[in-house]
Amino acid sequence: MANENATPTPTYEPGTRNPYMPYVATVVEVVTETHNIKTFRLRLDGEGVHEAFDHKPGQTGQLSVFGVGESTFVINSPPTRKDKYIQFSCMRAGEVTTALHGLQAGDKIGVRAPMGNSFDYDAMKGKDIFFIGGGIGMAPMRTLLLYMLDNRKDYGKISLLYGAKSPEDLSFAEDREDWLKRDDMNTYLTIDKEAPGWEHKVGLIPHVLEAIGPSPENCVAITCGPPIMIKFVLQALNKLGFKPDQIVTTLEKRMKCGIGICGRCNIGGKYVCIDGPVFTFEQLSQMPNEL
Amino acid sequence: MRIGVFICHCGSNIAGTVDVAQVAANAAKMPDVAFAVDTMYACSEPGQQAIEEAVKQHKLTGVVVASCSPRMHEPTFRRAVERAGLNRYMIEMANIREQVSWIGKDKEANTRKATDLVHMAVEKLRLNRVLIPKQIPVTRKVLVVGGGVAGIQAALDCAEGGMEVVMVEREPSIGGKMSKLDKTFPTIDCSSCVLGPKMVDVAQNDHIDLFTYSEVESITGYVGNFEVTIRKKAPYVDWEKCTGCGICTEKCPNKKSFDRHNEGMGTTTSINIPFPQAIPKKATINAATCRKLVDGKCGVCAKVCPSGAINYEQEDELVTVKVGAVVAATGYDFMDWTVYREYGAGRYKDVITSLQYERLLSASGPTEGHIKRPSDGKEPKNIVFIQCVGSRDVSIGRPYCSGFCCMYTAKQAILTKDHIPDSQSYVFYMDIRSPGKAYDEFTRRAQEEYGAQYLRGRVSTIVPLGDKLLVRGADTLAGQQVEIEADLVVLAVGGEAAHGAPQLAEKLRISYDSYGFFMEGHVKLKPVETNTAGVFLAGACQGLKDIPASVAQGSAAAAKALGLLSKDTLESDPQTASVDLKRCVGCGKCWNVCPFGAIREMDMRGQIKAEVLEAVCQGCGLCNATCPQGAIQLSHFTDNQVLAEVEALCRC
Amino acid sequence: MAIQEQLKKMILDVLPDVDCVIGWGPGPDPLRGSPFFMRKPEDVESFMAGPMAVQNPALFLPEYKGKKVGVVVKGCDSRSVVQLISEDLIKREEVVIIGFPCDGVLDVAKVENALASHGEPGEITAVEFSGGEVKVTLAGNTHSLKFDDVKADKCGRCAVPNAVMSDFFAGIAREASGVKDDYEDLAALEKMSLEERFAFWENEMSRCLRCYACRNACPMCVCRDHCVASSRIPHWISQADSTRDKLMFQVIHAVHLAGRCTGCGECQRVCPVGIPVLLLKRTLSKGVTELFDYAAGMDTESKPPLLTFQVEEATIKERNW
Amino acid sequence: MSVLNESNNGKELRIVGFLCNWCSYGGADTAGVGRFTQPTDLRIVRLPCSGRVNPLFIVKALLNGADGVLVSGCHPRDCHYAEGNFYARRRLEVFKRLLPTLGIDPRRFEYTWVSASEGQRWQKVVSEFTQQVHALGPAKFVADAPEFDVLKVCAE
Amino acid sequence: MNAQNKFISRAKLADWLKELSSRFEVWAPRKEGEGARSVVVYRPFEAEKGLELDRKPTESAKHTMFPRSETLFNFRRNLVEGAPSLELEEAADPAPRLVFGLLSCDARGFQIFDPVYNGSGTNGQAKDTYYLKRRSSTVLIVKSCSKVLSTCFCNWVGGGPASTEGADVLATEVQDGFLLTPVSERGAAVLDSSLLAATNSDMESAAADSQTKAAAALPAAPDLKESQSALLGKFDNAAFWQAESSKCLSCGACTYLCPTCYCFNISDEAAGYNGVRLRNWDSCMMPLFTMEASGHNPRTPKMGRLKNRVGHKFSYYPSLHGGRIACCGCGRCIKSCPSSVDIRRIVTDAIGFTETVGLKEQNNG
Repeated sequence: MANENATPTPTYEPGTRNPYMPYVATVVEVVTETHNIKTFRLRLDGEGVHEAFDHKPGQTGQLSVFGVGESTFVINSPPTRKDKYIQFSCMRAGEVTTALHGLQAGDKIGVRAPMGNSFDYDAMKGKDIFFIGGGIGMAPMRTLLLYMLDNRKDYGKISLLYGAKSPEDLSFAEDREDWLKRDDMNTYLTIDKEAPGWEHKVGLIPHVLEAIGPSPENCVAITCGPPIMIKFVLQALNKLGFKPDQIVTTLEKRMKCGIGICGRCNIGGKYVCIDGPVFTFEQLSQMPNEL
Repeated sequence: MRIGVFICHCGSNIAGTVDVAQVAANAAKMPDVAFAVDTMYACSEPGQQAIEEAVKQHKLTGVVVASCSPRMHEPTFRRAVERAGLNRYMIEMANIREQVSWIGKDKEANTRKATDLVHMAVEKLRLNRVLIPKQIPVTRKVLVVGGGVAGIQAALDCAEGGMEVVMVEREPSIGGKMSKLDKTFPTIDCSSCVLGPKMVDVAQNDHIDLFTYSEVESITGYVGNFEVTIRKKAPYVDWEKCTGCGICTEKCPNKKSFDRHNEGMGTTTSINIPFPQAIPKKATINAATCRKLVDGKCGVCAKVCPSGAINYEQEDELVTVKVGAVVAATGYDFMDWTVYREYGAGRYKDVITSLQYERLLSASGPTEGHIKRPSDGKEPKNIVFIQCVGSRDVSIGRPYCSGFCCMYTAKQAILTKDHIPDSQSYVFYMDIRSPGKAYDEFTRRAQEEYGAQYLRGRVSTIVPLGDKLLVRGADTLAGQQVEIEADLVVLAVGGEAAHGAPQLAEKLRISYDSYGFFMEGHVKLKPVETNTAGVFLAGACQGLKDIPASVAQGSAAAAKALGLLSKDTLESDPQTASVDLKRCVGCGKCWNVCPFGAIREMDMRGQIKAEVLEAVCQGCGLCNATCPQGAIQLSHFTDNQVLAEVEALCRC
Repeated sequence: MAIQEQLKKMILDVLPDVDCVIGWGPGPDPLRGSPFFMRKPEDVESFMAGPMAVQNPALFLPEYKGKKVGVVVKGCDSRSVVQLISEDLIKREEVVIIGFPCDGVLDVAKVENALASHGEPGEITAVEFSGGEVKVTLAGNTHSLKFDDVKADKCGRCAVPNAVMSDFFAGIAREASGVKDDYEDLAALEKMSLEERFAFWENEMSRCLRCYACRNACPMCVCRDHCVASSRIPHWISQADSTRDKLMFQVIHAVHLAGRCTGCGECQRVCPVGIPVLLLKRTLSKGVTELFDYAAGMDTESKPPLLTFQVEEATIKERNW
Repeated sequence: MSVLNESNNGKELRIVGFLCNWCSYGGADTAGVGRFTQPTDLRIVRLPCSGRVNPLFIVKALLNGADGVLVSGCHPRDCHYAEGNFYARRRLEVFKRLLPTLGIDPRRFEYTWVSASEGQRWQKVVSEFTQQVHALGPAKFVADAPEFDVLKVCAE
Repeated sequence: MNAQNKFISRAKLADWLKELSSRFEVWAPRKEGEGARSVVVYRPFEAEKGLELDRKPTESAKHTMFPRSETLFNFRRNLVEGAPSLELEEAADPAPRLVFGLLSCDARGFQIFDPVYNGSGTNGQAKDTYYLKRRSSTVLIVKSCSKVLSTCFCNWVGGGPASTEGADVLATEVQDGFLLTPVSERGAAVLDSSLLAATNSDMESAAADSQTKAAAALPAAPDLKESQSALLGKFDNAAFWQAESSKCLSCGACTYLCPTCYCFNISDEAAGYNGVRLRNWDSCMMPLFTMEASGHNPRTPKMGRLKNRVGHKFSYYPSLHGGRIACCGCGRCIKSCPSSVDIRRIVTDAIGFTETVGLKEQNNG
């Protein structure tokens, strides 16, 4: 009897990279950003490994604390600034992040990266960019922001609205100082409620955004933050005239394999780990509603 | 994590039977151990300094000390790591002295066991978390339960220290047992002359709010923030109006009421003021015998009362007060001596208790200080005192020594001779226990100066013989049976916890032993604390003791309460249960079993969850063992920590 | 069947007042019934009671907390309802209980086993009950089985054929059989030596798939989505295919049910690989009965014995050291 | 196998003790202070209260290769937390009955009450329990998944 | 394929499998458990424990290729002179395997795995090396079905009782043994044994006859092409999913018995310095499957999970893999479901076909 089998049985080719083996990296520095956010600066071990590492803004990585597990985080340093380290910022929430927060400089960590898609920064060339970040949502945008600042001439007006509950909940203190000082970008900081010594805006991000009122003309809005914030930012942007394909966000899902197999980050047929994390609202509107 | 391990020699206490250097070498191979060393005396000043230095030098984030019991030195090492900049909960101890070196001589086996214990400590420490105490505001007011001498002392000391005090006494007057005593040993001071002024001080102190004829109905809350409901029993007299003039007690037609103050050595009126020095000096109606209250016929007192204070309609009143600390000073009562059928079990009128005898001796007693025996009012000549009636007697379940009977019996023998010079006292005793300043001398005086005849032995039986009592007993020193024809027999009845003490303990959520005495926090080191934070003990409620010891403990409890409430806020022990709200399903099993009511139901966005009141939680972990999904975990003793210790031993 | 019709009428009466009525309906083949959620009057038409009422509908009640639902119960199911109420896991006023006299239910596995020599049981085309017989049509041939031989084990020791508690009861309550539960089901295991029992469990549990049907079919499992089987804090067991961990889970389940298990047997019935997991729970039930004279699910006012205590325990003798 | 240790020639068995901090752990200390010699097999896990002992700790130990487990708390009525040991008593008594079904000799698990002052009693308890476990010999344990072989901690 | 068909008698089967055991780790179905509780499971072949080739296996053969639990790598942490170090060691390559007696639906199940584990999602960038190593070294001898259960529906999804898709050898029961048809090169290679006999035309025709009969016994198959869009169209229809999922217990019996469910979890286990990263089966039916660290869970109610399982098989997967349905119709999820949830019913309900396929007497309420 002939083999009616249409799909040939796949075979293992010796030398195929094992996608589950992480790079071993060394924690170079740990920066405490807020009471529950820390930034980890990592350098991949092994000769030439770190140098050979390449990623695009928006891509993610899986960090391993061996014995505890793996968790997904966005790489929040741009490829243009990776000579010393690559950087991840993690909010303490579950077991892995709690273990991460216990790490010190010198500790070993596992990294599987880069994974997923990236911001379409080439398509954004020549456009105005408006970043809207809330809390830990600043992390994915930082990569793109720094990348754009490092390639400043390629982009139009760059603005950032970054908010958190209180001044203590804002991350990236050093960056913030720099961003505020720069004259090639507009930086707006906001906190939910008045606080002593606060010299910037006060109010919820969507309200502040409406007050600033960026023009949708030739502009891309990039927004990351807690779901509730995204919901109202989206409404505000709609009001301002932004179309769904002008608004970009990143999604978070529970992930394990990171390579589109294990089956938990799918929204219908899309796997956030490989098809995301970056989506436009145009794309999201075409996916099943299961965020 | 970077762990430092310190293996203590404890001189030769540990090093003698444990190869400490080997244990340190083994420890160096354990996970996360960055530094391991053996040290001569870890708890000594240089020992502690070495730990502090190692923490800094090796950037340690946790420390294991293998030495003596953590019950001994855990606080010491916690302070040491805290000085070195670590959280005080980032230390674990391995008990390699009491549980290893001192209980076996096999050095190899001991070294293995010590290594295991260190390994368990390391594995647990790896899961320790920084714990930070919470600050809780406090009510700077103290509740003193019981108005005996211990309670009075505690109240006065607290008030002296500027604290507001609420005193609750269930009898109409404060004064307790001491107010019933005639004289006190070893100085034969007049008891009421000593106590009276203190009672007056209580009444007059602005800081003390006195509730007599009242009981604690319920207590809720926790250290610093108790809420106490007090039941003011109805005396059927408006005490605001009552002047204590005593006319009602003279006119009351029912004079057959049981006289509580006189231990039944006489009768009293249905409305009465318990004794002349009573504080407050107010009349109370005995509802069980008052004719007006029983069958509605009488009302004499209402008629004669010059201030119109009598109110037959009065009802119990509940009052709620907030306090920050509680001093339990509920004293003691006497055991039911009638179990001793051989002593007449209450059938022979002239077999009385020593407290009854005390009332006969007292000038304010029913016989105005003349010793008259109950049966016929005759002055007794031969008086037999029997000691250890309900003390040190395993056969009736009273194995303990009441502690004060030897002394008061000697006192009573002396006073008997003073009152009736031609009397002869006989004292049957087991041992004379008189450790105390001038105590032994006192018992000697009773024998040598006052001629009391001390017979070492127990009385086997008392039988009536005409109008006398034939006391048969043994004189074990002479090795013979003795028989004494006594006019009066006085039993030194042993004490037990005050009636109702266990019920109060339940309300206070403190432990009590099988005799009802309240359990102190630690037998040696926490004699006035209890295991419920903010509840302290004074006087005989904790265990029988004499007046100076009660007074001392009253002062000690006051000092503890003052210390506790000296600040506006309290630090809670962070070794409490905490709920993972993401995992809690609100099934309620935890709050149903919590012995302290420290867990309550709360609503989180429409979902029922458990919530731990950190200040109330005592850290027993019962909830943790009960919660099926392990959503409630006892910090510092989490499931994962215990499992890590088990796995360290068993992984195979 | 008269009772079935009476029940349908009761369900129709109750339906307007509740979110749904949970009972039994047809399943994928004539041998298999299915839990059945009736929301519309026309749904009630397919309702089935009797020997096909296999599943325990009490299982679903906690999901509907906050809504009012009706539930049709066998005697054993009603014990689960009672226990749920007594533990405040559901509210009495939120559940309408409809009882009926139960004559026992079918054990599908027993039927399949009894017919094993006749072919694959999936080919069954009809099942009928009459006069203590089950007539099963398989591959065109009809076979008669004694109902007693193919009814669920628990029915053989059932002392509560009628609902312990009900708002409506169809038909006349069956006289209690007077059967005393002598834990005969444990006998086979008890005959083994300790070593044999140990090997027995190792063997049985090696087959476990970790599907947790046993847990999810248990009406008394309170943790629902937060079982320790998959948590890391606390980390009682790994996710691995480890016989030790799989056995550990069964012990966890049994210990959590000690004094709470009503013995409905669903855990064992649903196991796709036939592991007799009920034995562990039955052992503990036996212990609880002996020690505290307590049976779960008989009284909404009683407290599970392990969630309470007595200062003096009459039946617990301390070991004399 | 217990950790980092060379073989102990089978002389010692693995006995895990769960002791409440207030009474029994104190009792064990008292026994130590009194130099009451005891067998060395027992390793003690200190817990606040016997009520903290989840019976599942005991199963975990027995399935993982402990040869015996001993739980000890304050005497009934003397619980530091008033009621913890009352619950423990019921739970442990019921639990003990599960062991034979699992094929584990119930004599491998005992629970008892020892107060802080009962050093001699503690010595007796430990000695007798250790003897009892030795009489039963090393326990069988359920084989773990082969994936976990790497986790077996053995002699360095 | 030029290789010849062969015949193995039942009497010699065990000997042949023993012979193969020298080259392969041989797996075959056997009976476990007692009486009514007994089940048929795939286990490493042990002659003394017997074979069970008459009853359909209770579980799928999935675990022979995709173990319930497998080591991805070991790790060893350490402190070397106070400085942390870390070594990772990949799990050893699997030994060659041969599975005898799996059903054609089981073999087709692996074909659902194949594209995914071969890196289709990442355009071949990330291939699951563990799966591929096993897949490359495993020989599958499929036993064709002679009987059809009421829960069988392989014909709905493109299969059949004697489908050779994914098989290396097809075994068809004839007379007192099995006719062995090589399907692939490596299948042909295992038929090279002196224990195997040549076939005759009786056997050949009996085999063909049995295969045809079994195929004919299957109920008519509905056209499921519309399931892709129909299920997506029902995505937000809560009432539909609530009704379909009411009786679901949210356990993993369906997914763990399923030959095509391939979800897994990755978790670390450690003791001291040593640890292991494991890949274990997981189930999208489990409540915590998609639970995020924040506590947010996109599929909190069970209907979301059942929707994902059905949706994945009949809509999402087909949309990514040329219309191929990720279900092989073995019916185990129906047969072993504690609550008799019937996936056929859900799909046909979604398409609106229920009445036409004769499932109407069932009621999901």
